[in-house]
Amino acid sequence: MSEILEGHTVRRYDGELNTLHLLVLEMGGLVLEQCREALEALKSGDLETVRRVLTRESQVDALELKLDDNVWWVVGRRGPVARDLRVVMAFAKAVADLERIGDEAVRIAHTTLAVYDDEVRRPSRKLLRDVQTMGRLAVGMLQDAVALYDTFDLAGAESLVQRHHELDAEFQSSLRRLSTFILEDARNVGHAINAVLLVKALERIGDHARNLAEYVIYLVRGEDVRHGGAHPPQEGAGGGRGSR
Amino acid sequence: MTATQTSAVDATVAASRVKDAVNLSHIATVARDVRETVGEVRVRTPRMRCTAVNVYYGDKQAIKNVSVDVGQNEVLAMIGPSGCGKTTFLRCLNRMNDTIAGCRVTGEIVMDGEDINARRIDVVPLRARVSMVFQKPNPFPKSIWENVAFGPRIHGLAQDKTELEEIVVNSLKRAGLWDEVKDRLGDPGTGLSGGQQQRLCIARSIAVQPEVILMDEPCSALDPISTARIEELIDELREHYSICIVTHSMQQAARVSQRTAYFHLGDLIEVGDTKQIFTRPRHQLTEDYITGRFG
Amino acid sequence: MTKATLVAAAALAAAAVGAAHAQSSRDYISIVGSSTVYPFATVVAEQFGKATKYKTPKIESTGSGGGIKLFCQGVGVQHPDITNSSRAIKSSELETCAKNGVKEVIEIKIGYDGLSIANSNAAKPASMTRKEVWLALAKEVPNPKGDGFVANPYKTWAEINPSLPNAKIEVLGPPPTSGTRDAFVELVMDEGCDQFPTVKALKKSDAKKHKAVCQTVREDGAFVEAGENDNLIVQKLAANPNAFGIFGYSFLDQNRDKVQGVAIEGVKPEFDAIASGKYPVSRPLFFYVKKAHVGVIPGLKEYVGEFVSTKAIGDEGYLSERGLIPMPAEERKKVMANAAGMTPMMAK
Amino acid sequence: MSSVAPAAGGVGVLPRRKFELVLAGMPRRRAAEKRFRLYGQIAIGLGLAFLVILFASIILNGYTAFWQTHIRLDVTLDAARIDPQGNRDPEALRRADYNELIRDQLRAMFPDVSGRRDRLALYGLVSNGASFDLRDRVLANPELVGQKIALWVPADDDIDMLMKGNVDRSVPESDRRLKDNQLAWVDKLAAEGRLQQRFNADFFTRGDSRDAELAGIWGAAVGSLLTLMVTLALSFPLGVAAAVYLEEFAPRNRWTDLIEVNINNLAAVPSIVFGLLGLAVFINFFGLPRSAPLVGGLVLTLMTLPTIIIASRAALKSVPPSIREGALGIGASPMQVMIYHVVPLALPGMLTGTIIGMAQALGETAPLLMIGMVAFIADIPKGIFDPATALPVQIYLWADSPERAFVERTSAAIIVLLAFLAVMNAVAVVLRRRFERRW
Repeated sequence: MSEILEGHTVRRYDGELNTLHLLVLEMGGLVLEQCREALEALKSGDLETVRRVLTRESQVDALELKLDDNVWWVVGRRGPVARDLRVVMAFAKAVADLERIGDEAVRIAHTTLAVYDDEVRRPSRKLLRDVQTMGRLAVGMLQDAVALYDTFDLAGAESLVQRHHELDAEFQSSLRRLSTFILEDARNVGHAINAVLLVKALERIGDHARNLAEYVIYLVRGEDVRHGGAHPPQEGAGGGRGSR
Repeated sequence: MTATQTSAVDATVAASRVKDAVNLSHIATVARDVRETVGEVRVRTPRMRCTAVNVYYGDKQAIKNVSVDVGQNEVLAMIGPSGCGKTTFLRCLNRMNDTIAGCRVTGEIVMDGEDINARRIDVVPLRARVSMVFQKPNPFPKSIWENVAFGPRIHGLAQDKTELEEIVVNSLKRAGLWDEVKDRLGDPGTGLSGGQQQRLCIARSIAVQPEVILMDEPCSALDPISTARIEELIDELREHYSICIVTHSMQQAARVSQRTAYFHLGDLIEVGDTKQIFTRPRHQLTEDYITGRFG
Repeated sequence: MTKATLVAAAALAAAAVGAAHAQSSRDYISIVGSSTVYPFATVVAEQFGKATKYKTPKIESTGSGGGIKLFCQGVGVQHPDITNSSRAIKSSELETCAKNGVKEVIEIKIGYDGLSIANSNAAKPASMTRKEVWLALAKEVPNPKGDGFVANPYKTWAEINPSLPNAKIEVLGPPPTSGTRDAFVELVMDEGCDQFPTVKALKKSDAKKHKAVCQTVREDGAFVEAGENDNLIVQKLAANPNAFGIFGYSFLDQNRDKVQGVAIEGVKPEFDAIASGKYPVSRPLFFYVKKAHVGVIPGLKEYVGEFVSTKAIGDEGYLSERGLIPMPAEERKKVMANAAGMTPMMAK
Repeated sequence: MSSVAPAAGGVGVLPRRKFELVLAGMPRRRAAEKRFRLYGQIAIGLGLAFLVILFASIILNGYTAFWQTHIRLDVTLDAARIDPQGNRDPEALRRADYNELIRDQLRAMFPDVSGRRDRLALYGLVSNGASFDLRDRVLANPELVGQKIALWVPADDDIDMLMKGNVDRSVPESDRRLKDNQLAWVDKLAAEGRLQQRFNADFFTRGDSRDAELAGIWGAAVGSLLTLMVTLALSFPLGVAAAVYLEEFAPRNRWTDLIEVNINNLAAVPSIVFGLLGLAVFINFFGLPRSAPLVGGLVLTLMTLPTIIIASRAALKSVPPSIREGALGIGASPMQVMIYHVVPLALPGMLTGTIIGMAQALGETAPLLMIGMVAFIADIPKGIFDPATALPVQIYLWADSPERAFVERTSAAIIVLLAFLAVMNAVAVVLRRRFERRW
């Protein structure tokens, strides 16, 4: 297990943090699997896989509840400070993001159903190609983000945050392509909307993956880099009195 | 990520912080063969300014070259494992170490431009300015009134009975004890509950109208409710006094103080804004201590 | 608290100064000396204190030797005026006196004290000689079967003399610190041992050995040191009819319902026998007056007068009630004249 | 889990078996417990028994001394004999021969007594002190001259012993101090109601006397009181001051260690040594009077000081340091800490030590011997410079007196001494309570 969590005089505390960590990793793995399978199903049109994604959603929810429960208990029991505080807070926030990612996977699965249920027209390969490209990018980010929770690799986290721009650019171009697509043929509107929903979901997944990476940075370095790292105003340097 | 990587990161961060601190503070930490203190040892409006304080018990050095400011209207918490010297240091601030045979204090502790650690300084008026509250509530085995009136009386703070009464009442009020004891000022102070006793001791300290109040683990013998009342009281007292508090409870330090100093084996390892210490400590030892990794 | 301490200290300091002042004069007579004379002197002192305007003299029982030592320390109110003694003052002591400025000392003999050996009324009256007493109590006795000395072999009185009771030898007596013991050694033991020609011969050849043989009391349990309290000896005798006890005549006199005197050389310790000198175990008692104090200490002369008056030491004087054996009338007259004239002793 | 469940702690004994082992050991443990308690009870019982025996024997021996046989005489205070001038001049009244009046009355009561010896025996029925009693009465009230008054005078100690049943009438006359004719007179007096056991007020109001019937404990009690007052006035402040200095202010170095060792050793020095010291220093060097309560008090001060210092130091040590710190922490000077807090708190302990020391001093005779307080002193001391004796010394002196009647006086004096001690201890308890309640 990670050294970052260990070494407490109270060994059980180590155990509790490790349990939290494992749960986060497990949830990360599960969510990653959901996203992968949802994309896979979208590509292959395998409704069986879609159903699997939908049924597994309850597992994600259960894991979220379990993790939150553990977080509360560790906070309540140990009153973590400093690194421990950051670890627990990062985990607690990561859980929320992971859950949202899970929701996005489900959203993708639902959209997949909508896409393939339409007996009138099969979706065009072209239309879905953009989605697949973004999917690869987003899931890749997610995979890296989840991996960060294993290694707590600060450099990896920082590069992951940068990679978000790539996904963003891809998303913007996808939207442009889709609008061109609609302009070409108004009958494509239905599928295009589905495609927009899909890329939006994938964009959200990428966002959440970036959040996950930011939490790791906070966890390791104690610095909040969200929103450009400008907020909140830094206190200290002798000027911190009177803050209460 | 491995441990070496982590600590390497910490070290880099710490180094950069130290550089900041050195730039910001008026005097750089004085370093001999001892550790440098991480963080800002100086503040803009100091009440007491300690420079290179060393304490020896016989041959044993209990405090090693500690420099730190006690700010105006600030609560400075001192934390650290047992035997780290925080109480010893606290007792330097009003020369209570004088009462211990074989104890020697060197260095400079400046208050209002005067080195109170100088031999020629009379400790009696000093202690009227820097009074002390102890770990175990130690009210005198006399009436509540006598407990509070003792200090003003020996220092001649009251011209007559009315003035004395005013001081006593005000002190009790400020210590948040007045409503509980106003009907039984003649009862023995030792008959109060632990928390009330400690507040009585605080009232006793306030009654000599000090400038700085030293508190040596004032809540360690109290239940949570009494502790909470004392903590609240400390926060209110900050308005008028500077307070130094030694505590073993990190939570308490986090709750009541604005600045926190971490002592380790006689060294002052880190001083800083309490919020920073408890979320992002800069020194590995501080972090290990407050997260419960040793001690 | 501190104030009280200071006041107390001041008071004491003042008191001490006052004491020094008080010492410059003394309005009572200070008497020290023999514990044997003590019971008589106290009676006189009390009588004197009640009948006259003077204060009752203060009497300390210090023993004859101790009394003379105190007495001879010098002239002045801090030194005693009179010392009682159950023996005559020694010339060496007089010399010490003279050296310390006590030049004129008046010797006054007050009568005799009889030393009695007694046993319980429940036992048969006994009669023994001093020789027999010595044989019973000495540590070493002449070897009955030959020459030299052997550790005392006698276990019962009958072994010494068949006419004595066939009982274990058990004698209760005073410890060596007591004047009674001195008198006993001097009047009984020394006399008894010299009746052996071999012992008497030693006196010339080996005085030290002679003294050891005559005066050392056996330590095998036959002689029991009963402490200074003579009343205790009387109680023990009453409880144990086989035991004999040694104490002053006055104790015998006061306890005749419990104990009876043993006849020595056939003479019982009776008042008349002692007064007439027939009873062999008796000694004279004295007191010594510092002439320099006469006229300085109020009442000193009157006290001496009271002591030598007929109503005190006369044949039927109140001291005879207390067990003092009076002097013959002739001798008493001389003493009274001596006292009236305050004639100091001639240096011997 | 395997079928063999490890016991708590994993020592390897089955819980069931363990419980049996414990049970098996219980009777032995209970018996040992009981035995232990029994030993304690026996020890206490023995101690109590000895105490009861001691007290019982002393009280049984002594209580009779609180009553004294008195004889009623009807004395005619013939003005012509005691006040021939008729001007009631106190000096003349003082010098009159009251003894003669009493003797006349005795002769009048037993007209058939003749012969000098018998007359003397008759006069011996009443105490020697009777005439002085009569004199004092007349001096106090000269109006009595010329009247016939009924006078209760103390009987001679032999008569007293007879009336208290301490004289065996069955022994032959020659072995008795009271002869047959005296017994007959006594019986006659008793039959006329002229003999009575009255409360012996003299015992509590008079000084020492060689006549047992006149001997009282008051002189010795006053002597003891004066001596103890001097001792208390000196040893308490000195002892407390020394203790406070040594405990609170003195630096810890070789000198103070030496002083401490010496104080502890002094506590174990035989008391007679203090007497010798007192003799050498106070009497021979400073020239203070012999036999005075002042010197006795000084000597006993020397003796009790170590006790008081040691007890006071222990009391000071037992004051929690937190009190000192509390006061120091708000700026009290070390002396203020002492005076306002530490000494008041230690006071009960100091008082206890002082009372122990005082009680010890009260019972001490040996040092008094050397400074002349073991003496016959008939007058009641009026101050700390008057010659005086002390209660234990009085007991010692009486115990050594040949007269039979002094045996009961001795026990009575012991009772008084014990009462003294009891009062002192009671005072100590009351003081301690008061101080303890105040804080």
